[in-house]
Amino acid sequence: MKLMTLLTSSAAVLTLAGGVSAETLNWARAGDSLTMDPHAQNEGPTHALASQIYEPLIQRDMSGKQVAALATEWGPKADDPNVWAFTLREGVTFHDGAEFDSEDVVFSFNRAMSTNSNMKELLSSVVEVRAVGKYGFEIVTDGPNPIMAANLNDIYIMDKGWSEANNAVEVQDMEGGEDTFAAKNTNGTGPYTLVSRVPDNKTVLKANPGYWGIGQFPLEITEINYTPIKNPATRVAALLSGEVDFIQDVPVQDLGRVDADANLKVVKAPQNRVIFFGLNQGDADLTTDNVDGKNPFADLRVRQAMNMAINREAIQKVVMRDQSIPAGVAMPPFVNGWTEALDSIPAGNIDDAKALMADAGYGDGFSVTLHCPNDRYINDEAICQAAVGMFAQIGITVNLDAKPKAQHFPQIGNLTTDFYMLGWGVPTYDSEYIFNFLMHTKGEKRGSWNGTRYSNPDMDAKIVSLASETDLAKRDATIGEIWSQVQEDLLYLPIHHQVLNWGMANKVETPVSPDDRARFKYFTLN
Amino acid sequence: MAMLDIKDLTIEYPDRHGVFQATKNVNLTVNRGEILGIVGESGAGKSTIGNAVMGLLQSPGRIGQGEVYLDETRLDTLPFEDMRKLRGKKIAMIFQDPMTSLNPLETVESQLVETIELHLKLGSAGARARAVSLLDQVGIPDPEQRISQYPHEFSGGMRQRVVIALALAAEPDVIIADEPTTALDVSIQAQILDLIRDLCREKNVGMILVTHDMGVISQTADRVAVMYRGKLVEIGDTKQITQNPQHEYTKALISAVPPSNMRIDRFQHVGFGKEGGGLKEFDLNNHWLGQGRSDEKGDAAILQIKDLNKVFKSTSGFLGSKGVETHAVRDVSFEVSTGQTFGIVGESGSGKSTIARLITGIHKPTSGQVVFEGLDLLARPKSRQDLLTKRQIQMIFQDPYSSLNPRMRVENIVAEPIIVNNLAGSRAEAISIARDLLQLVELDDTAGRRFPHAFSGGQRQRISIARALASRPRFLICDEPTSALDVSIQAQILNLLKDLQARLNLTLLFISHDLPVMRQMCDQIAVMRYGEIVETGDAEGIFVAPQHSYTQDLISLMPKFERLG
Amino acid sequence: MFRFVGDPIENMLGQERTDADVERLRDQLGLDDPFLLQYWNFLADAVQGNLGISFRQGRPVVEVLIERLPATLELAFISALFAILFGVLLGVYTAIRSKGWLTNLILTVSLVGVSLPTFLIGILLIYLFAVELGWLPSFGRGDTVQIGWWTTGLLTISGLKAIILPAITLGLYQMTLIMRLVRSEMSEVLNSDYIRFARARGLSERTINFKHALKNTLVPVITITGLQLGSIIAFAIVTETVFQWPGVGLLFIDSVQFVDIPVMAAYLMFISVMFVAINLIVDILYVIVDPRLRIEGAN
Amino acid sequence: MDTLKQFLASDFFYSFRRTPVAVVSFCIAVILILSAVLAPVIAPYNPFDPATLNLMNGFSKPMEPNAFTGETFLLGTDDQGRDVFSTILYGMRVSLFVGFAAVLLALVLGVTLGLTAAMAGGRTDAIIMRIADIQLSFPAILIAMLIFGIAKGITPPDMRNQMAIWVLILSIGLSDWVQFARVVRGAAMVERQKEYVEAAQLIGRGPFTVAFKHILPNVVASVLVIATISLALAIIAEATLSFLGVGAPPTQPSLGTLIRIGQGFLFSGEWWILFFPATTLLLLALSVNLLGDWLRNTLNPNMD
Repeated sequence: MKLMTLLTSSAAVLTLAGGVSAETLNWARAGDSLTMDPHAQNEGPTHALASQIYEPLIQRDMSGKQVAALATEWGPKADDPNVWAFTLREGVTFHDGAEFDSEDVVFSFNRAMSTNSNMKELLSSVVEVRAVGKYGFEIVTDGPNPIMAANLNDIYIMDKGWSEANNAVEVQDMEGGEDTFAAKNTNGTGPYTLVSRVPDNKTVLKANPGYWGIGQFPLEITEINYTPIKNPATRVAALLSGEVDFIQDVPVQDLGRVDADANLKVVKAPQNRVIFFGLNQGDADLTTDNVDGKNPFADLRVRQAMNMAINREAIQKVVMRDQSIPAGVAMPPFVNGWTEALDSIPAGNIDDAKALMADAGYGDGFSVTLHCPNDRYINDEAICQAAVGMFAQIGITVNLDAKPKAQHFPQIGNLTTDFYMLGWGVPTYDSEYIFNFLMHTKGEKRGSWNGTRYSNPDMDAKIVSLASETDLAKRDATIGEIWSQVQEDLLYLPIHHQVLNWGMANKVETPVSPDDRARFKYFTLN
Repeated sequence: MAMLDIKDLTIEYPDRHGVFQATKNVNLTVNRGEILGIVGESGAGKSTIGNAVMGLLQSPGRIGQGEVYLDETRLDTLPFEDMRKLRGKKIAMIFQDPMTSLNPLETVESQLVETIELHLKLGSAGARARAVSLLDQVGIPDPEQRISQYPHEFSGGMRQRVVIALALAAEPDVIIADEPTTALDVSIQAQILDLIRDLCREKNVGMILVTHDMGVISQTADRVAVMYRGKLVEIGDTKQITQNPQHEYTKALISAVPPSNMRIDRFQHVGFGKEGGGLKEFDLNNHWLGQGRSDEKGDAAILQIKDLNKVFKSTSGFLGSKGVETHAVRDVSFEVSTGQTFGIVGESGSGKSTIARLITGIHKPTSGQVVFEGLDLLARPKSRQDLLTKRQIQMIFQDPYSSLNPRMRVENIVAEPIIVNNLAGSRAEAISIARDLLQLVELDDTAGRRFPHAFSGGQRQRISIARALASRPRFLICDEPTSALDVSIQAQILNLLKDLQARLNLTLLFISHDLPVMRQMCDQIAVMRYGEIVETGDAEGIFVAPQHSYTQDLISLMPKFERLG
Repeated sequence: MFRFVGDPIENMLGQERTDADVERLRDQLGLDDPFLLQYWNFLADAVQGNLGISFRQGRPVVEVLIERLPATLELAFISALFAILFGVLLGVYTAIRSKGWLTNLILTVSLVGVSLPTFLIGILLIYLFAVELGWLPSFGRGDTVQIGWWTTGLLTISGLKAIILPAITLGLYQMTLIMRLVRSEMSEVLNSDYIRFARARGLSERTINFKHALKNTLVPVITITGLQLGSIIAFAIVTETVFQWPGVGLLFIDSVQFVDIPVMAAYLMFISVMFVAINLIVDILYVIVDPRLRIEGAN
Repeated sequence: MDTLKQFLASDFFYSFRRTPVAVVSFCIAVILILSAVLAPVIAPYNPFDPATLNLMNGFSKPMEPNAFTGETFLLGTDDQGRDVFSTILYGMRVSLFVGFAAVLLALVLGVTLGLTAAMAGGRTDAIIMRIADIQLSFPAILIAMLIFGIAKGITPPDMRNQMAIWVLILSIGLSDWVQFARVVRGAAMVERQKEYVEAAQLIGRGPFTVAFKHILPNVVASVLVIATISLALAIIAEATLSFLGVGAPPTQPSLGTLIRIGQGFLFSGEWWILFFPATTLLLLALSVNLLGDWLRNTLNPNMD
C-alpha cells in the first residue's frame, strides 16, 4: 500500500502519444508479473520483470549464450563431479547499498529450495550449498550434474540482511495465500530499481546508479514504464499511436502494419519453443473417438498418416504469415541434441497418407476430439482449426475443443484428453529437460507432461542415465538414441517452431532473445 | 357584443379516411356572469369547442373554419405565445377528473404560486397570500396549513376545489368547465356546482359548462346549447329547453332522462339515434332460453345474504409481508325475492360493488352467508347441478369497453358460456344459439362475426346481456350497467332490462350511484355507506320518506330533473 | 460452480511441476474437499471480512479489490453520468419534438449504437481516436492521484482524456436505453391531464416540459435506470478488457482465465453488494422524488 | 383470404405502408433471414465442412485471385481460407438460430412467470418479481458466463461443440426472461382488472384458461414488441459472449464469432474479414430494432 501511495502521487509517469524523453521506455506485453518475490513463481512475465532488478549467478545474453553475472567463474570441481564451484563477483552492492557476498548466495539458494519456493524443481538434485570464503560458493548435488549451470539462470540472489530485517526469509506462499514484504518490495543487485508498482496496471523502474555493470552494458534506458495490455488489438493500437515504445507479443497479422509504420519496426528471431500435437497411443481404447474397442492412434500407420496430413507449409504461410519454422521434431533448434535431419519435415503427401489409413483399416476414417488452448501460443486456436481441415482430408473427423489454458492444460496432466496441442520451451537448452517431462513414462518424478500414455522402460532407463552421465560425448550419443526412438515411434506430431516478433519504436535497438526475455540493460537507443 | 363570441366554428380531425368534422358551423356567445351550458352525448363535439377556444386542440385537430373573439380580440388566429399569455389570465379551464388534473409531485402552493406569479405581478409573498385567499374562497378549510400539502393529501372534492382555485388564480373573464363534476360523488357534485355558480355571480365571470348531465345543466346553467353530432341543434334559456324543447333530438334527450320525482314504466322517444330498442318478441316455451327451467318456486326469497363481511388486506412491502386492512363490507344482510329488482345505492367506496363480487364468488367473504335458491354458495359445490345453479347468477358490468374480450369474436364471446356449461349439443349449435341471442337483443345478423371494437358502448352492453343470457340465468346482477352510457342509450338498455325481467321472470340486483335511475328500476332499495347498509326499504318509500339522515342527504342532493307529468 | 471454470493448480505451478506437486498443492488448497465444505469455509471467512488470498497475485483479495474498485467505480460513474445526461437530454428532445427529422435521425443513429457489440465499438473508437487521429489514449487510466485509499484519474488531464473513450463505449447502450425510456414516459406524461391543465393555465412550454413533465417522467425512469446501473458494472468487464482499464472487470476476466477462485467469488459478492446498494439508492431516490411515497413511509 | 383482406385494410398495415423505415427494415430483415435459412442453397461453399477448405486460400481479397491458388472469392476469405460470403450466410444461421431459440425460451419462461405473478398476486407475485429484480440488476453477461462455465463442466467433452450452441441459447434465454415477465405481468395486471376477465370466471372458466385463453391474447402485442427487441439483443449478446471466449465454436462460427475473429485483423489491412460480418450484423440488428421500434409505436402497449 505504501508503494502505491508513492506511485500515484508521484509525477506524470506515462506520457501520451509520442513525446517520450530520450531515456524512458514504455513497455507493454500481454501479461503482468504475478509477484515481486523472485522465488515465488516460476513463470515467464514474473521472471522477465524480476530479471531487471535481481540477478542470477549466471545469466543469458540476448543471443541465449550463458555469460557471467554475479558469478565470474563456474564449473564442476575437477576432483569431485558432484560439486559445482563458483567464484563470485566482488564489489557488487544491493540497491540499498548492502554489500553482496557468498552469505547472500547461500541464503538465496536455500530460500529457492524451501517448501514454498516455486523454483525448487530446478534445484531438485541439489543436496547442499555452501559458502567458501567471502566470494566462493559451492553446490553439492546427489550425483554428477553436467548441465547444472543451465538451471541457474532464473535463481535470483537476494540480500540476506534485508530479507531478515524485513521478515522476508520465507518465500511468499502464494498457494497458502500469503502476502509478504518481498512480494511488493525489492532489493536486488540488478541494473534497475523498482520505483513503484500497481499490479496489472503499471510498474515503474529506474536505472540503478550503483550498478556494477556500468561501462560493460549499454544501459541507455534510464526509466522503464511497464504496463500489461491484455487485448491484442489494444496493445497494437498503443504501439501504433506511440503510447508505448516496445511490445513483445505482436499478433502476426499486425506485423506488416507495425513494420510499415514510419516510426516503428519489427525485429524477429526464432523462439526456443516448439508446438506439437500429442496423441494417446498407449490406451486400449479412446474415449473421444467413434471406434469401439480399438485405439486408432495406437497404430503407427495412423500416426504416420496424420503426420503427413499436416500441411506445415500452409500453416506457416497463411496462419503464421511466415512467422514460424515448420518442425519435424518436438525440440527447438537451440537445444543440445537437435540436428537438421531430425527436424526435416516428414515426406509424403495426402495420397500416401490415405493409403496408410486404408492400410491400417481406417479407410473410412474415424472421429476424435482435439483439445486446444486458445490463449497460450501464437494463433493456437487457428492452427488447430487449420489442422481440423487437414485431418478431414484423410477422413478423420476432428471435433475441436478450444479453451483457455487454465482449462486446457489440466486435461493433459489428468489424462483426460486423447489428442491435444502442447508447446514446449527448453530453458536449459538440453534434450534431457524434454525427455524428463514429455517422453519418460508418466510417474511421480518424471513424465508429468507426458499425455501420450507412451511407456518404454528401455527408453526410461536411458533418460534417467542422462542425469549422471559426466562424459558429455557419451551423453550426447544417448540423447541421439532416444531421439531416433522417439521419431520412430512418433510420440508427437511436431508442427513448428515459433518465431518471436518484437515491435518497437525506431529509436529502440535490440536483438530478440530466443527466450522472449527483454534484457533492458542490453538495449540501446538512437 | 358578447364577451366571448364563437362564430361559425368548424373543427376538423383529418385521418386516413378523410376529414372528420367534430363541430360544424357552431355559433355561441357567452356574457359576463353568465353560465352557458353545452349539453350533448358523446361524440357531439361539445368538449372540442372548449379546447378550440383555449387553443389546445389535440393533434391532429384544427379549426377548419370560423372565428373566436374574446372582447374584440380574435383568438383563433393569435400566435401561440400571445395565446399562451391569455390562457389562465383571460380564459381558464376546469377539467373533468380532479384526480389527474394536478401535478402529483408539486405542492398545491407551488402550482398556485407559479400560476399567480406568471399572470399577476405580485411578488412571491403577495402570490402566496393570494393563493391562500383563493383556497379560502373555494371553501378549503384551514388554507394556511393545507396549501403546503401535495395533491394526494386532498380528497376528490377538495382537489376539484383546488383546480377551481387554480382556474380563478388570475381573475379570468371566462372559465371553460369540462364536465367538472362527472367524476365526483353526488353529494360532492352538488357542493361543487354551488361553488361554481356562486363564484361566477360573485366575480362576474362568464362560463361555458360542458356536460352530458341534464340534471347538472338544469340546476346550474342560465342558457343551454344542445349539440348533436357536431351540430348545434337548439339553444335557449334553461327553462325553455328543459320544459319545452323544440328540436326532435332535444325532446328525445329529455324524455330519456330518468325523472327524479316519479317512476315511469318505459322510456319513450328513445329512437332518435340509430341503436335498437327493447327485447325482440319470442316464445319462451319453444326457445332455448326456456329449456331446463325447473322454476317457479313462488315468490320466496331467491337470494339470502346474512351477516356478510369482507376485509381486504393490501399486500405491500417486501414479499407481501405487511398489509393494511380495509373493511369493505360490514355485517350486510338482505333478501331478494324472485322476479323482483333489488337495488343497492351508495357513493364510491361504499362497498356496493364488493357485494356483487361476493355473491358471484369473485371475492371470498371474510364471514357471512350467501344462499341462492337454497344452495349455500360459499360451500364447495357438491354436484354438477350445484355448479349449474351457481352459474344461474350472471352479471352485467359497468364498463362496456372492458367487459368484452377484444380478441374474441362476438359470437364466440356469447357462445363461450354455452360451451363451458355444456348447454348445447355441439359447438356449431352453441354458435347458432349465440347468434339467436344476439338477434334477441336487437343486434344485426352480421354482429357475431365481428370483434367488439366494431361496436358502440350501447351495443356492447347488449352483447354483455346476450352473454349473460347464454348461461340461462335466473338472477342478474347489474353493476352500474348504464353509468358509462349516454342518456339515450341508457334509456334503451334500461328498457331492455325491464323487458328481460318481465319475459324471463328474472330477478335483478341493481347496483348504482344514480338515484333517479334507481327509482325507475327498483322494487326494493338498500342504501349503503362505508360498507354498511344504513336503510333498506320499498323503493318509492325511500324516495318519498327517507328515514336515515344519510339517505335524506342523498335524496336532497341528487341532481333534480323533474318531469311535470 | 467455480470448479468448472478450470483448475487453478495448473497456473500456480510452473511448467516444471511433477504430479507429486499437484497432489500436495491440491490438498493444501482444500480443493479436494467436498464442494459444500469449500463454500462453507468461504462464507465463514467472508463474514469476517476475509475474502482469502488471490491465487494469482498472492495478495489478500480485499486489498486487490480495493485497489481496483476506484477505477471501475469512476468508469461506471462517468459512463452513467454520460448515459443519464445525454439519455435524458435526447429523450426529452425527442419527446417534445416528436415528429422532426432530427428526432428520427437521433432515434435511428442511437439504434446503430446498440446494434453492434460493445467490444467492436470500443475497438473502432480506439482505431479512430487513438490510432488514426491520435487524440485520445488507447488504454489505461492515465495519471492518477491518490486521495486516501482512493485513486482517481479525474483530477489530471491525461486521466480525463483516458476515461472518455471507455466511458462512451460503456455508456452508449445505457444512453440509448435511457433515451428511449425517457422519450416514451415523457410522451405519456405530456398527454396527461395535469399537463393539459398546466397549458390551460398559460404556463410556458419550458416550465411545462422541464418542471412538470420531466420530474414526473423521472419517477419510472429512476427505477429502470437504477437497476440497469448494475449492468454497467457488468458490461465494464468487456470495456475494461478492450481498454486495459485497471478495474475489477478486468480483474475478473484475468481471474477467470487464471481460475483465481477467491477473486472470482469476491467479485460476485461485490456485484451482489452493488445490487443491494443500488436497490437501496433507487428506493431512497424514489421517496425523494415522489411525495406520495414519503407520506406512506411516515405512516 | 378474408383474413388477408382484413389485414390489408387494417390500420396496422396502413401504418406499416406509410412508414418507409418500417418497410425498408422489414425487407432487409426478411432478405437476411431468408438468405440465412437458404444458406445451403445460396452459399457457394460450405464453410462448416473442414474437408472442403484449402488453407492456402486464406486472406484472399474480395474479387481478387488468391496469390497461391488463384481462386477468386466474392467477399474474400478469412484466415482459414473460408469464403467470407458463405461464412456470413452460415454464421447468420447460427446467430439467428441462437437468437430465435433464446428469445423463445425467454418468452415462454417470462410469459409463464409474468402471467403467474399477475394472476396469483400476493406472495407468489412478490417472490417472482423480486427474483426478476435480482436477475435484472445481476448482469446478464455474468449470468451467461456462469451458466456457460457450469454447462461446459458438466457436458462430456465430445459433446461440447454441439452443446455450445444450446448452452448459448440457455444462458441468453435465462438472462433475458425478465423483460418478458415484467411486461407481461404489467399488461396482465391491467387486463386482470378488466371486466371480461370477471365475466369469464363467472361463466365457469378456471384460472388457467382465463390466463392463457383470455388474458394472453390481449398482452400479445407487448410480447411481440419485446420479442423483436430481444432478438436483436440476443444476437448482440451472443457476439459479446463470443468475445469473452464463451461463444460459438470457431469451426461453426456465428456472426459474433466471425466479428471476434475479424477484429484481430482490423489493423492489418484485411478489413473484409471484419467489415462484411460486422455490416451484416449491423443491418440485421438495426432492421430488427427499427421494426421493433415501429411495432412499439404502432401497437403502443404500455411498457416500462
